[in-house]
Amino acid sequence: MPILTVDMQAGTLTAWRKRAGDAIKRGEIIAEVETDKGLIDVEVFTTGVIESILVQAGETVPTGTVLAIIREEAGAPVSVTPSTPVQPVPVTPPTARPAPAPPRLVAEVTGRVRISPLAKKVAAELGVDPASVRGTGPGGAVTREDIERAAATRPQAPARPAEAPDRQARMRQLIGAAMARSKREIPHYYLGTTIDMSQAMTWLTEENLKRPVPERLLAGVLLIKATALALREVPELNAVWRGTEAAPSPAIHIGVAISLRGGGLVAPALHDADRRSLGDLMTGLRDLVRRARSGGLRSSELSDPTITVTSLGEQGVETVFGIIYPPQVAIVGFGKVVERPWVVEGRIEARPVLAATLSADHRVSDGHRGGLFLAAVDRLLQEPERL
Amino acid sequence: MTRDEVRATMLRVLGEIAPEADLAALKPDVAFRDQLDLDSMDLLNVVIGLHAALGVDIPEADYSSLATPDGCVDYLLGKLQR
Amino acid sequence: MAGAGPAAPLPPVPLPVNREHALELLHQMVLIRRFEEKSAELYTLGKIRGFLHLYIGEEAVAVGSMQALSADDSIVATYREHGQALARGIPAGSLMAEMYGKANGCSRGRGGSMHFFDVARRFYGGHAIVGGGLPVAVGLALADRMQGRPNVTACFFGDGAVAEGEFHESLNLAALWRLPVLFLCENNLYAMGTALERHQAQPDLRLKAQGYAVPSEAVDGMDVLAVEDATRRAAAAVRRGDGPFLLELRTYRFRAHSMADPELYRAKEEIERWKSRDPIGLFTARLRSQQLVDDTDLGAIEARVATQVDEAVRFAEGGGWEPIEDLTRDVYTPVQP
Amino acid sequence: MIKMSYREAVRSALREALRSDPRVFLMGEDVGRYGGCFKVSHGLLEEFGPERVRDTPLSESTFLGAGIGAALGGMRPIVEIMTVNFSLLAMDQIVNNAATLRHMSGGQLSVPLVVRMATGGGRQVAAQHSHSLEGWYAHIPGIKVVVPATPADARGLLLAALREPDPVFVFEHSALYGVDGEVDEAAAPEEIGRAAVRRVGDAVSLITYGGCVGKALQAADQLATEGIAAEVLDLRSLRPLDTSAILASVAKTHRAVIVDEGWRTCSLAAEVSAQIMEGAFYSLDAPVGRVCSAEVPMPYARHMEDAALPQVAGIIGAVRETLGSHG
Repeated sequence: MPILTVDMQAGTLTAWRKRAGDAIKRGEIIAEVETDKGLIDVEVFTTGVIESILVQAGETVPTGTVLAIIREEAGAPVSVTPSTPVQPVPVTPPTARPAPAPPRLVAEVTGRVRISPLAKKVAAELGVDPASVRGTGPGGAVTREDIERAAATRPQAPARPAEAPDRQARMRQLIGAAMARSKREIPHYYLGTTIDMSQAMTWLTEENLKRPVPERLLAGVLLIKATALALREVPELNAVWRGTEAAPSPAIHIGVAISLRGGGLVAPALHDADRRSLGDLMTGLRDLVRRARSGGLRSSELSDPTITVTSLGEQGVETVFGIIYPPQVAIVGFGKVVERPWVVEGRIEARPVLAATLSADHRVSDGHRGGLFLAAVDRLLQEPERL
Repeated sequence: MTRDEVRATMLRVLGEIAPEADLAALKPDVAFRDQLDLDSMDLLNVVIGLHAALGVDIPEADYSSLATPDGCVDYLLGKLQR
Repeated sequence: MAGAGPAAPLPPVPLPVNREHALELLHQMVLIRRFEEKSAELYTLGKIRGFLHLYIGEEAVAVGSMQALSADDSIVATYREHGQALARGIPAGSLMAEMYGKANGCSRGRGGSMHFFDVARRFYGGHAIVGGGLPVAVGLALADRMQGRPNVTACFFGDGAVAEGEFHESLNLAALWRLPVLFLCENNLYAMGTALERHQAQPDLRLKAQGYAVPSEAVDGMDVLAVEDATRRAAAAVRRGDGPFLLELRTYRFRAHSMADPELYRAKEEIERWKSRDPIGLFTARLRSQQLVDDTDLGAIEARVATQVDEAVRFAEGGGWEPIEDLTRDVYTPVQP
Repeated sequence: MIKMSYREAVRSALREALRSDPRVFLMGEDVGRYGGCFKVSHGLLEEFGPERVRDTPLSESTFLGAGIGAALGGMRPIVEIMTVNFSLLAMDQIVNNAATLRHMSGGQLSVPLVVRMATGGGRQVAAQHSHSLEGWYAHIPGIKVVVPATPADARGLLLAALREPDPVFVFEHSALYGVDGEVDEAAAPEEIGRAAVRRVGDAVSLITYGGCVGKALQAADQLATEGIAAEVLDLRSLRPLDTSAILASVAKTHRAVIVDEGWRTCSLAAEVSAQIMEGAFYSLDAPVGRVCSAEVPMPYARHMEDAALPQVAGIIGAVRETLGSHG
């Protein structure tokens, strides 16, 4: 099927002017085709005899389709077609890459923060000093998200009595804004399960006996490591929301919720929690708590967590359903370890148990995957020695 | 070491952990947890602090005897005399 | 005279010609014919894209008129320019490569079938805006005249262009300033799909020149010798400084306006009638009757042309693509450091 | 340095070019015997003769096309199109030939052509004679566009245009011909593509060209009395635009008002505003302001024409708005 008009993709063969067996000469009209511009005669460019007609009148075929087979006459001046195979391969120029864009002049921003007008407005509203925020926008410019993240996780300097009250109100306001936005934008779903902690607690006691005092472990470290290893099995919970979809994070940084003296909360990251030993995690955790409470946290530690673990057991709370910290997509809660009746092979026993919960972003994962995650945490805590 | 020296050491360690706490008003016979906002991490740090300051080993099992300021000083004195 | 049909056919004028010149004229016409047939084939294979306007049937006009022009004369043509470009001596390979869009094309692949340029041969382009080339031709002639050069600027245009204001403005300005412009109107009776009588109140086009006191003559565009003779006489007058001259070359295109034209506007019989005066057929018959050529000569010409066309296609197939990095090259002249 | 009018400055450049280069010739309607409809080429016919100062028939498309052809043929023509309003008749030759031939011929052809036109309104000559369309020309790759606002630039930019190997279009605002200014007749030709700061300031950048430079300076004077130091940047060329000068000024003042006699929609001012947004986004403390002609065919009645054209008051209002929205 020849290309007969500028942008012809296909044609309808309306009539044959020749039949199989007919002799044809270069330049003769061999058929008629209906194109977007109307009926056009089809010229043949070889001299010979038609062996077979492959496409019947009335059929519509794309350009380049073989319509008939022609046996070229031996003596005839072979129409010196270039090395084109029967199947015409349109000579396509190299894939059209966009031309290199002309270099765009950009004014040097000196003596002022590189910040978008919107971010400047939101910073004013949330009382964040843009100069203190690391920008993730173009050219390192500070964006609205940067301001909001900074606002939500800004470290609470130790409450100096003088400005404690308004610092408290400011803190409340910032956390409120982040939590409101989280509730507004993130469709949370909640799952809970009860985990038998007897294996873990027994192992912990024996382990601490072997360890010198400074290297002693807390139960929280076991919960963090179990969470980290379980995330390897359900990675979509360990991700960051990018506005339209979640980007799973290659690394597992567990944000540990640390309450601050006199109210307020921060959740700095324990980096690569899945790859660190319990002892190393413990040292990391103690350092984070100490610096959180003395106002020495780095802003990167605050913006790095890929998921958060909150544990309110200390305060006597049995079950806590957390609110996800944007841009994370899940938060794991651990309640108090309490003695509870537990059925073991039909008998009732007293067992130390705790309530583990998961709040997760339904845009990213669903209950089924959340359930798998909690089951993995439970399983991992039954073999504490392997954490 | 005298009782007062042990008590002073204890208060110093507590002060590092909870700088904002009003240690002067500490009631000797009321549990730390009920007077100060300390969690398990704080208590661990107190134990580590005392261990470093006084060189005494404090097994987890003995934590209950450290619950109140006086109980803690008595326990530490007992450890030191042995 | 109002509403007269196409002007009365012109009496054939037996003109003498020597054998060597006859063979050269015939070879050039056959080259154009086969080159155009190959172009049509390559278009159906998708190798040539966009618009393609074939010159088949009008070969005598390009070949005949080009004989009267020197290497220093300038040519301005239209989008149906393959005949003029080949007759002017631009290598068939660089024209084919241009239609492939290749960088070894005569315009680096930038112009395609409608925009051939070869400044060494003073071929100032195919112009695709109907009538757009006429003012440029007037300017080229003005430059020659102001620099004392005895050159002629030959400006080809179709019967459609006479409806454009620039035709009238150009004739007037050239006549007013006595500029050496040779206006060559290829009247093939159709402005795309509109027959001459349906777009000109006065279809006898040569008469239009009288409005600007420009001498003009109608020529049988199917007779290569008649075209050559008329162009030589007109070019001589222009070169003498008598001012512009207009030739109306009456011809006919045997193929559609362009590759995408179903030709609903003209009858098959009319096409066949004009094919009976095929410029190659007419000339070959005359040469045979004067025993100036025989079958071996014709066979030799066909074979030589077949090789030329085949080499042209090979040259185009072998050409490379212009690098995309060169997209903005030549928008402006690079600043000499 | 001597004081002369804008018109005399252009004539001085024309005379200098005609004397120094035999390839140069002037072509246009009434440029010879009549001395030019704005009296620019007065006296040149007597000095250089009819071959080099050519009155043309009213055939803008053809005598501009002839200018292109003569340039291809080795001449350096200066084509005068009386006003930008009549250049619409020659747009095909300008866009499809002058701007295109070099690129489309793969670099073979060069079109060293200068085209001069009067532009702008304000003389009560109504809609068909009052257009300001230089912005259209600034859209076309392959040509350059200069807009001299002072007698010195009228001479300097014309001589610079005559050294360019590609087509250059010179727009002379019709209200400027009678304006006087200092001109150094020995000065070297200006550089095309360089803007000029006509008044230094730090509060806002008034970016303008041609006929509006005077109005911007008057606005700046008035603003100065209120302690607002407005910087006035004369673009001098619309293609190429001196983007670095624009961005440097805005990076300093953090505010910009563009004054352009063209109609606001798709105007030259729109392009300058887009470049500021792209290049100085993080330096802006307020949206870019634009003061352009009202989108209306220019009315004849004086009070109506004045209302349509950009005026000093409008410029001051726009500056206040950029400062106001700072609060």
